[in-house]
Amino acid sequence: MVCLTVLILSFGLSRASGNLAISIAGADASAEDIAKINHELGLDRPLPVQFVDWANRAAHGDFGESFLFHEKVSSLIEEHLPVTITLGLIAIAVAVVVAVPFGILAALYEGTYIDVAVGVVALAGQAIPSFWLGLMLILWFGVGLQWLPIAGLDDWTGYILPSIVLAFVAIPVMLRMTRSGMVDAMRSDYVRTARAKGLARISIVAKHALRNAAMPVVAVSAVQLGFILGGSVVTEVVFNIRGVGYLAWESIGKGDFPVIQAVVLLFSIIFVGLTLLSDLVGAALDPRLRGR
Amino acid sequence: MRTRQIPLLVGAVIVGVTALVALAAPLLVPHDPFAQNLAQRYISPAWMAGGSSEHWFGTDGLGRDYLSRLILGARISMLIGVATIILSGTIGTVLGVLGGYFGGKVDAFVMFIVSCRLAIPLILVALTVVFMVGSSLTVVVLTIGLLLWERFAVVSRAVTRQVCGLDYVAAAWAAGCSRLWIITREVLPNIVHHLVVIATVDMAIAILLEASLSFLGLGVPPPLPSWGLMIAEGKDYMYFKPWVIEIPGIALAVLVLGINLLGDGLRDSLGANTDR
Amino acid sequence: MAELIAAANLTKHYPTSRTTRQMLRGERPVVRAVDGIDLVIQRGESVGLVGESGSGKTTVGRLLLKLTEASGGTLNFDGAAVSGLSGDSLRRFRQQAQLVFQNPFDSVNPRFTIRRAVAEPLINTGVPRAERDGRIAEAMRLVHLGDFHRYADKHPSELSGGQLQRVVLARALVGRPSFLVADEPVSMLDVSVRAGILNLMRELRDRLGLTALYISHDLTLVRYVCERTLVMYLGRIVEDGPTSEVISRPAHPYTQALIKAVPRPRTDQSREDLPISGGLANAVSPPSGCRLRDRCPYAFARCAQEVPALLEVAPGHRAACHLTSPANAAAA
Amino acid sequence: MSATLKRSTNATLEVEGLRVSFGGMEAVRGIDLSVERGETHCLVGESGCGKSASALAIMGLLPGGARRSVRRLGFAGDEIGKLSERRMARLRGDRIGMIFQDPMTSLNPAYTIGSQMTEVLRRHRGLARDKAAERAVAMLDRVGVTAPGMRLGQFPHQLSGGLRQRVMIAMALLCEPTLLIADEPTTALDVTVQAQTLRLLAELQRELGLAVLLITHDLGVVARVAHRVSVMYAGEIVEQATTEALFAAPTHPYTRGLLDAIPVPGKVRRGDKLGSIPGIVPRIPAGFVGCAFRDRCAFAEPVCASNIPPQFASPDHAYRCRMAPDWWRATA
Repeated sequence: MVCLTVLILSFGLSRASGNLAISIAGADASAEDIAKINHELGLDRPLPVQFVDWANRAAHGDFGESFLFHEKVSSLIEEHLPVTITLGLIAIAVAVVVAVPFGILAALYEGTYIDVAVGVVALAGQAIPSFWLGLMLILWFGVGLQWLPIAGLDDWTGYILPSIVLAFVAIPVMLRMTRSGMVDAMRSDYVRTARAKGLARISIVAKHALRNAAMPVVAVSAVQLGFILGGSVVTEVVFNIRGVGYLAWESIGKGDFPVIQAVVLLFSIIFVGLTLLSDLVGAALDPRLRGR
Repeated sequence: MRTRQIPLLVGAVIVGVTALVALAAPLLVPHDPFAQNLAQRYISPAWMAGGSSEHWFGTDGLGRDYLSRLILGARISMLIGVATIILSGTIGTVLGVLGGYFGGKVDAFVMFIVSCRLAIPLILVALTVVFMVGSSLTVVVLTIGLLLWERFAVVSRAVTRQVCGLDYVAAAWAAGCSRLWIITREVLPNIVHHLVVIATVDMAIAILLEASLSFLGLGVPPPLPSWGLMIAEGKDYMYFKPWVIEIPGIALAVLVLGINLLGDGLRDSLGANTDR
Repeated sequence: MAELIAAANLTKHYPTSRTTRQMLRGERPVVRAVDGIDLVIQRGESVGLVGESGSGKTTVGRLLLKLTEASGGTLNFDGAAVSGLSGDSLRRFRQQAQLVFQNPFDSVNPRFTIRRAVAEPLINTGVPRAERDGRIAEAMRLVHLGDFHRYADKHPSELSGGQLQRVVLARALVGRPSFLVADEPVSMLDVSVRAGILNLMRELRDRLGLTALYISHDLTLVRYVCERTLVMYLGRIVEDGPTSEVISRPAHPYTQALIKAVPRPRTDQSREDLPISGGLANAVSPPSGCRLRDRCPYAFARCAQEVPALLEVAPGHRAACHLTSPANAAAA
Repeated sequence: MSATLKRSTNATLEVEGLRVSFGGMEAVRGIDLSVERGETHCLVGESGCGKSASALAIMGLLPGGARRSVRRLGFAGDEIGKLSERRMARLRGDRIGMIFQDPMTSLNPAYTIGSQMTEVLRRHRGLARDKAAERAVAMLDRVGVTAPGMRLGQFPHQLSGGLRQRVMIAMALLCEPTLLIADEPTTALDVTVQAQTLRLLAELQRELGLAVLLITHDLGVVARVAHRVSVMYAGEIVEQATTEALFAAPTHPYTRGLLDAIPVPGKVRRGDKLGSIPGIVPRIPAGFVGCAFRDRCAFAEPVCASNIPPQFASPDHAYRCRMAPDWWRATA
């Protein structure tokens, strides 16, 4: 249902301006040229017909041909997608590894300077625009220290800076969720029971509190992966990485609608899939939701 | 108690000062922010070698005074932030309150719209729209405002449901109050503190989003000095003059940090927990 | 006496969340919160409704006030069908029938001053502004918050639970209603405050001649205010009679258990076993026949097959139990 | 009231001069009490009187921000007031068990009953998983949980409230503690389930020779299970006696007020007015002197603002009030 709506939206989006042919042929093209292009692309048919035709082919993985690259859209995406996905997965892993321990630390030392420091760092992380962070990292590690490449993904070192930048999208949110989840858990009645049972502190924290605090964080990391992928446009442009985001940016700048449609649709499907995954993971982890 | 208010205070000062600067921008700018002077390109800021007190923050690639452009940029960021949250706040709150209050089919419909919105890749669609309609300040505000309401909707739906479960709403209903009356007198005043917190969160996001769009070349059109655009314009020169991206970047980060601190402080002092 | 409220076969089913399997089979399980009750309340009568959590007693209160719509059955208020009310007639009904809640802290809008909160029913029933202050002061006097001006401009957070519950009562009374539902009005309050509210309720009953339904889990509290008592179990009324009669000669095993279960502050109380065991059954799939049968020590074959009807055991005293039904009584 | 409490030197729990403060407010202001083997001592009072804070303070479970000081905290002959958190944790769950008010939130929703029960035995007794499970099953069986083997694999949300509280009780008793502290163990339960649970607690105590400190707000519960009672008001014990003595001759005006406020069948007749105490429980700042009840007391005199020493109505019955032991006989 949601997918269908998004399908219509992404179609409508690219057809809304109407002057597709002009943007392809250029502003000074003759009326004949435009009519010809319109006909070639099937753009002179009624909109619903175009939509059904497009949707039908899209369902079979056929998004037509790129105006710009004169290549099948599906093969373009196939070529660009792995890089983006790889970066996204590395980034979410980095985010979890950074956010969860520090979130726990902040919660256990709630109200102390450790908590305040972690909070301020998280807020600052949220405030730094990712493209600017990317540029600054390039300046420091790429240009200043010359440790890491400033663009491209020629070897594994190329992945470091972009994944840090992408991870920054998710770290503050996950950090705060972990912290507030842990704080709630440590104040909960069941942790009080665990203390009344005389359990060691380590098992109170690691078994009783963490499990409950972690459930929403794990579930939300799937959604955060979606945000990271969504943010890949900016990062890929900054680091000059030929991923789907970069492809989309290039296509938008040139009005290459078949590619835009396909990428928007692809992202939407990924988002919906990840949201579903998040619900499933949440349900699998929480015994109260299991078997529903 | 006092120390917990410090972030709120810092945030309020940052946002307040920025707002004042934005309002008084035409009075404050030392130079015309649009006046080009190709003879004076990339003059360093006053505190660096080669700088002069004529241009405190130096000049950009077209010889325009950087401080003046920064000040005008504050105006653009604040305008974007405020205008979009008014738009998105209205859309989101209306949807959320309706869904939360009526429940059932209305709620299912609201949740459907929200999940559709969540399935849309924000930056890509914003870029596409701006590309097609043509970039202008109004278009950017409308685009971001029309895309960024989901947090308002989700939160206002949740807190409306919570408030509606409380007995005083039932009491008003039993006292014969109309639905409109209940929503405006009983529900809204009791969820407004949550909305204020969301407004700060979304304002920060809107400002960052505008900067990203402008950075990618499909946001506020030149020669308007959006901070994101200033970074984009300075990008090619950053290896030689890092300050051309450092100055607008820091400005952006400080403003957004200020808004976040304000939001956090408000969350604590108003008792609105929206972390989950 | 004239009937103020007459309900027949009143029913409320809430849908529950379904498992995937139920969804595939197209089943729609429901919680039978109220499952066909008949109830008549005479004008000027105070009726107690007693049951444990999950018995459906709160839902009955809400149904009588049209705060939720019934899934079935009929309900008449002052001779008119409640389901048919709308517009002006509904507004008149809302003014006539009022509600007092369990948790006073939740039942006053925290943003309102006390004056504003008490005034709400007046504003909505179109009482002219000039009259309002007088009416509010009158209502506040009724609930013994006579020095009204001390409270008028305070917010709920500045009042204690007992004071707030009086404010809630004042708000319910300010529109001069004829019917009042009080849902566990004292269960959230401390003992020392509770008594004050109970005294007040009784005084109001005598003074205003209110028709009232008091909902509670504690028979003794109900006994203190009501001349007639109903006992509910899992959505059904199992006993109905004069309060003193119900307490001194409970006919239904569940009522007997309820009376024994409440601990009394005296050392000579009986500490013998309860006549029933276990906890409340599931309202989605309650036991067939008599719903108490899985907890009842006296249950026999007929209890599983046949739903016991509410039959008279003494004049004005009815119970829904096969043990006390005439057929068995004759056999025994 | 330390004078009375030097009853025996081998009490399981001996508390002297226990104080708890939150910020500038004193929640517990120097209480003395003792619980002997095989005895149930009830700490009764209204919300905010400091009874739960006292229990948590004895267990060393106060939340952060609370400060405890205690002159003597004796447990089975040892002083435990100065123990480190690590040594205290070794006692908790092993020799001192505790159960809480809300069995839903007090059990961890993410783990099975079995996991939560066996970890106690694994921690304190070093038992292997299967041995621990065996013990857990036996204990569940003992507290009357049906199908105990199956319960080990279930999650808390799959059990009813009454069963959950039985699981909590079983968990607290796994290591055969000598002292059980129960903080409002039946408040969240329905009356019929409450009666069953109280009965179970009494049985277990007799059988295991437990010392029980039971916190409750309900004088009915006190009358049903307690051997000795301490009535708390505003952080102080205002009256302490055997249950028989207290209910036969309640002497502190606050205790009398509380008892008068409860409608008891046979004692309060229809038409009688219930007693009620005016005003609300005050919050006590540090350095407060005198009787905290004096603002609400009908018998207050200027002398009540100074320190009131305890008096004895009988050797087993102490109270903290200026009034003579049998003052109330004259007024009754």
